[in-house]
Amino acid sequence: MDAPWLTLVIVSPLAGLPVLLLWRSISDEAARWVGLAAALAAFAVSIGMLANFQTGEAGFQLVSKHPWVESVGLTWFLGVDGFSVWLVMVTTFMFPIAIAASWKVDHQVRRYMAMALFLETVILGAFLSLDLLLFFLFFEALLFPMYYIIGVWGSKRRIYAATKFLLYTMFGSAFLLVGILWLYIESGNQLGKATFDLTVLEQVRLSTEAGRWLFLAFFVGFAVKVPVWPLHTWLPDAHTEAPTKGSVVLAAILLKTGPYGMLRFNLDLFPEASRYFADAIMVLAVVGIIYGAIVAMMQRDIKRLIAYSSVSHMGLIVLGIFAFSAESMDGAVLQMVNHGLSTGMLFLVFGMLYERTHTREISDLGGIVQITPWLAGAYVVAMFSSIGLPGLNNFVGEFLVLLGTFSVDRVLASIAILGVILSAIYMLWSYQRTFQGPAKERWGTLRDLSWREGAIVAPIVVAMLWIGLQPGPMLERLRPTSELVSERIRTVQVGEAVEPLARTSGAGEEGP
Amino acid sequence: MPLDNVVFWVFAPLSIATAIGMMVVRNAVHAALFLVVNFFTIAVMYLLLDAPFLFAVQIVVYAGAIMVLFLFVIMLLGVDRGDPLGERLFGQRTTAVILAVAIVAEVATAIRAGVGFATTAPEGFEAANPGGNPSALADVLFRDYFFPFEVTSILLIVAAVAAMVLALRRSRSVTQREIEEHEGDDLEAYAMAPPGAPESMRGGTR
Amino acid sequence: MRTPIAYFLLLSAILFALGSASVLLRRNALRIFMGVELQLNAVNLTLVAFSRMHLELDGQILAFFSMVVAAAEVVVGLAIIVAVFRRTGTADVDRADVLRG
Amino acid sequence: MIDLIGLAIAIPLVAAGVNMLVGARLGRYAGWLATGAMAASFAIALGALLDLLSLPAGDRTQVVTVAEWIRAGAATVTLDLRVDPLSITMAMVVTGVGSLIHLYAIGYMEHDPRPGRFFGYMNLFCAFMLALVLANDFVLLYLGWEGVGLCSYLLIGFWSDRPEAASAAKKAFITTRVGDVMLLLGLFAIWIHFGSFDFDTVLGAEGSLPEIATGTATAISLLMLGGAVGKSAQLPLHVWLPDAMAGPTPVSALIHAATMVTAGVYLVVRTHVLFEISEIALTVVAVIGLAGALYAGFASLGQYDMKRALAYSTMSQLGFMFLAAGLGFSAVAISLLVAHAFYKALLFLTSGNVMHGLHDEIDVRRLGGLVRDMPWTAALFAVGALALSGLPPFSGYFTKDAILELASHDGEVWAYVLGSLGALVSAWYIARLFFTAFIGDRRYEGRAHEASTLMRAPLVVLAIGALFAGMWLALTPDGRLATFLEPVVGTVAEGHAGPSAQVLVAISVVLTLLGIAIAWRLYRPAAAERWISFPEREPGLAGALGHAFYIDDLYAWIVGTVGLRGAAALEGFDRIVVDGAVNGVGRLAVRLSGLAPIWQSGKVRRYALSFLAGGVALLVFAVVRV
Repeated sequence: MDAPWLTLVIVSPLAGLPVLLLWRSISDEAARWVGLAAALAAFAVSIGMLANFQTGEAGFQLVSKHPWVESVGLTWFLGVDGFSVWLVMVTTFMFPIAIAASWKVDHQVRRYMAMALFLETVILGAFLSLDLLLFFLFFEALLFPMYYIIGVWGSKRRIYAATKFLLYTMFGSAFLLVGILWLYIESGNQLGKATFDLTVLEQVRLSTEAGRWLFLAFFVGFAVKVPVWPLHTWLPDAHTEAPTKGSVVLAAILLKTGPYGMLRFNLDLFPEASRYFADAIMVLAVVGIIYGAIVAMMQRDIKRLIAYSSVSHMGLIVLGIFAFSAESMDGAVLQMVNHGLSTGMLFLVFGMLYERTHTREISDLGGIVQITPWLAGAYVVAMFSSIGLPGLNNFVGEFLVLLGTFSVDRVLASIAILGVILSAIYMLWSYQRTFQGPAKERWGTLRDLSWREGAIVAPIVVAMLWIGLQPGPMLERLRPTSELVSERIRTVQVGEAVEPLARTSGAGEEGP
Repeated sequence: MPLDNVVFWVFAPLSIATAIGMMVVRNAVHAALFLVVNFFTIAVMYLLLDAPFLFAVQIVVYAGAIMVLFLFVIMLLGVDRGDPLGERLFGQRTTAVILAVAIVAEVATAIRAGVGFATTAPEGFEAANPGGNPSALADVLFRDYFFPFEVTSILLIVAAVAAMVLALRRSRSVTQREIEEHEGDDLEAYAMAPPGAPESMRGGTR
Repeated sequence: MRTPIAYFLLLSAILFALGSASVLLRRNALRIFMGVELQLNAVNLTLVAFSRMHLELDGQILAFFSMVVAAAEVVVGLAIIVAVFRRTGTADVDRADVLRG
Repeated sequence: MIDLIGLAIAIPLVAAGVNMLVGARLGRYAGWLATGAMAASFAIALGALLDLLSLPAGDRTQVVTVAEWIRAGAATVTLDLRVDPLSITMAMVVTGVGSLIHLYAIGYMEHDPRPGRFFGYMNLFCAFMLALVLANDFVLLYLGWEGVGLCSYLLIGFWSDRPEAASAAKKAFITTRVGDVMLLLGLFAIWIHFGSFDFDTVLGAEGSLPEIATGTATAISLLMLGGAVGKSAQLPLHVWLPDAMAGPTPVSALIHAATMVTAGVYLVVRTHVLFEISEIALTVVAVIGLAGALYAGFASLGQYDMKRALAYSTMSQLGFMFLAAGLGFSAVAISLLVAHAFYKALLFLTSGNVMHGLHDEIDVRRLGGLVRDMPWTAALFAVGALALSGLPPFSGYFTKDAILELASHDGEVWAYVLGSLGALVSAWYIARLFFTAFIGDRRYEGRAHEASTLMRAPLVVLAIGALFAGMWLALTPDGRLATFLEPVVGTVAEGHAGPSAQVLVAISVVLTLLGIAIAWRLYRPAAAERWISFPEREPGLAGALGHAFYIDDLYAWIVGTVGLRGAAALEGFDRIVVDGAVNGVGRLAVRLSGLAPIWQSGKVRRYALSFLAGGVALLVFAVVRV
């Protein structure tokens, strides 16, 4: 079917916005349903996009390109390839779940739903933009709803966390903006017409020196979002203070804009610099893996623990990207999806527990498994997915990343693999302290999962099992792109000029 | 000594004297009355400058309408008790006096260079006022400045409406409930710290 | 007419300076407002003087507009003062410093 | 039936799913469902075995294509299954012994409120274990490998309200994970070298050896051994096994005696070609096995908890299997594995009977004289004990003696001498358990009730296996099983050094009897006071034995004290230094911006002053210009 799929995907969550914004007296219940319906509509549209995605193509597909603000060269330029297609899917998949999980929010529901839908739109926009300025607009715009969600619906120290989140990520974005503008001006000097078009900017020849500086500017912008050690400290605060839905979206989707940006822009635009800095970045990534895991072990607050485990897992993703082997890149992209599912589900299930107990302190909990076995069971599934148990989703990604890294650098891979042990330690230890042991009197009356909660959790479990046992459909759509990119990067020699990228697919020329 | 010179030298010092009086007296009502006198002297200046229409308008609008409004407000708010004389802002008074003197000096310099102290106005202003000053003004106003003139009418209406909205007793920003909640509180402190403003947002700037 | 134009201009400058000083030195919002009115009048005087000097009526027209606008300004300005006074109980501008950094 | 072997995994998997999701509604039928699934699985495995036997010996490696799992870059992983003599032997053990233990567990768990969950986990375990042994691909093997670890975790911690069970579960998972990581690295190394995870590619088609340098083979083998050591609870990663006894007894019997812990042996045997290319690795296997056999044998002597003693016994027996594999007698290692599955499961389940009959009392100091209340159990335990101690004609005899005999004939005197010592200790500790628990005076209160028929029936089958499996399968180097396994594990080349076989048999029997005699001397009913008060008299020795030479305590200190303090320090570093730097920058910015309000005073007149000053300055500019 021929339709502007990508534009539809981006716009579809907004369908619910007019209702939510204009109908001020909408009842809370109706507002929830409107939010859920719009998010589900987006999911349906994204399935349409997936159905039209050509397997085996490496380049951008379903491209739509329209001039927007011509005076500054801004174009509405969207495209999807193997890297972004699954990120889009996980976004549209997790949003209805996250919205359904926040059914219990009863404070300014209308605004909450509006913010959620707006957030979905800008995140999708960031994943699909091929125009650097457009990307930057989306990339920055997602801070606002997130800031709002943490700041209004968060817990005690929400203002501190929201402010820290906003300022920290804006700090990184400042570098990114400078880099984008530099490229823009440089493209004007070289090609006669300045542009933000990624496919054109790939043709710009940069001096080695300039390429490296620009790489760093882009990298810092994305590294804060990932977050790469040691730029991670905003994450635990933001996660801890955010409402459940905020944590889920933050962990599952928002963090992925960082590694996605690296994969899409850093590797494409600055291949020489990517190689030059790869070793250093891989070391940072491995430090992040181990460091995040050890610090996670010592947390007293479950949400902080999960947040630090995110630092560890995101380190693995960065490691996979900068190992440059096709396997590790496949693994890294897969891992972005997987981390979204498993960490998202951890936050989700813990959020359900939090709704009942109103405490995040590990020491306050204990013995929950006997009172609410189904809830504990859901947590166990998410936990073992996060630990990387084969048969569940995370294993496939972790395995490929480590395999690919091992073929490039054995020492780093061998250190990084210690994260596998450490993740088991911090997860099981915290599980033991919160869920096992003698049941505490005060939790005796907790309810087990309701049908609604079960219905929220079940799709994620199914997705986890599906990816864990049959990752083929995902990998085969992803493989051509990762092979193209890894092939190109690996032929680059440090210190030598780079030939501009020749994309095999002609998809970039389609559209008006 | 021609008559207009005499008139000028009588009214110019009076104008300055009333302006100084307006500035220095403590009582607001007295200050307003000084200002009324000042406006009259300026009206006289207009007469000297062959602008009888503005002379009339000055008296009617300024000395009449505006100053009456001022006096109303002064009475309404009851701020005619007098103004504290102490200056709390460091160096404000000295700097203000220096700047005032500087303006006069600069303008004087500029006049000397641009106009010359001895230059008198050329004759033949009657030619520019066919049919008398008011009808000549009307001619220019309704021919060349018709559109701006109409726009000012809108401005006046907007101003009137705005004044009513602003002066309404219950302002929209504070609900009755909030007023009740904060009854007995220091209203000023309440205005300075709007509800919900968390401590951290204020960021230790004090 | 024998009085040099410069005298009018000088008078206007002196009145303007006095108006400014009044604005800077008084703390009562109403008194400040009076200073502003004095400044406006001083400027009007300049306009009329230049109109006479150049044998053109445009200066007078401008002064006329200025008066009209001043009338509107006074209305709104006084209303604001009244509103602020109601809310804070004072017309002292030094105490209305919520916008401090 | 070979093509249907996938069902052998699928049926327990589905049953597990049903039991876990709706087990609560099934009530006591949960157990029957699980047992039925295992029986079906057993039937399929048996059918596959018969099919395999009908094929000529050279064609007995069949690969069943199932599906592709992962394909990324140059890496491909499949879910294909491999049916060959080795894997089907393992599958028979898993499904056969598994079915019996499931049946037993119906009776054992009848009072538990959540049988659905328990049997779900048990079925899940069997599915994973079958995936492990039937895998034709190292990554699928790894899936099974981790999967059984998961089930082990869930089942050890089944009574998670008991803190020690929760701790033991966690410890088991994490300790074996250390080994798993090494195995994973081994897989990576295999992929780098062979470019494939497929058994045929890596291990070489029949008869041909894989092309690989000795150094690489050593590296890969040792990494795999790391995994095997973790799973099979060998030195130095053995500390989790005794604690794992906190789980329900059928779990101990199934997972921690008969099947999962033998996965390490299976792995070493499966990849024996790599070990053989690297002689060093083979020697390391033998040394670790022998050390473990002796260490655990002596440690078992110091235990008063029957199940813990049996756990050390398991470790000791696994040590013998490693020793056999390390000496190159893969077939013998598997033979011992099969025999051990029978008699160790029997021993665990009989001790389960004791617990069941005596409200979880398992400390031999508070048992004694059980033979009067529980004659069946005592008899069955005796059969298991005799099998373990290695007296003819019980199954243990055929296997353990085969190892010692082959070692002697190969001229491996050190292995023979120390192995014989291990055999003596084995007889000693198992006899000790029998004498202390089952005969003499009662040291418990009330009456122990004998197990129900439902629980006895599977034990009888196991006992028959323990009695006759040796004879029927002739678990010897040239017996039925060894011949069957030969296409996969190769022949055992028998040397001719040392004393003749008859002499060795005689020595072996004498040593076993000596071990039993020592046990009788020390633990006979009349000496009860003496051995019970032994720790007071010899605290040093008793402590060393009881704590298994303090290795666990050393680890606990390293992890619990050193590790935790290090982690706490790092956490402090993160909070104070890394985050402190961030907040410090923030505070600095706030402080700097605190200077700005000098201008932003909020005083309107100040603003007016600045405004006027600016106007005056502009005027100065204009005047000077003019």
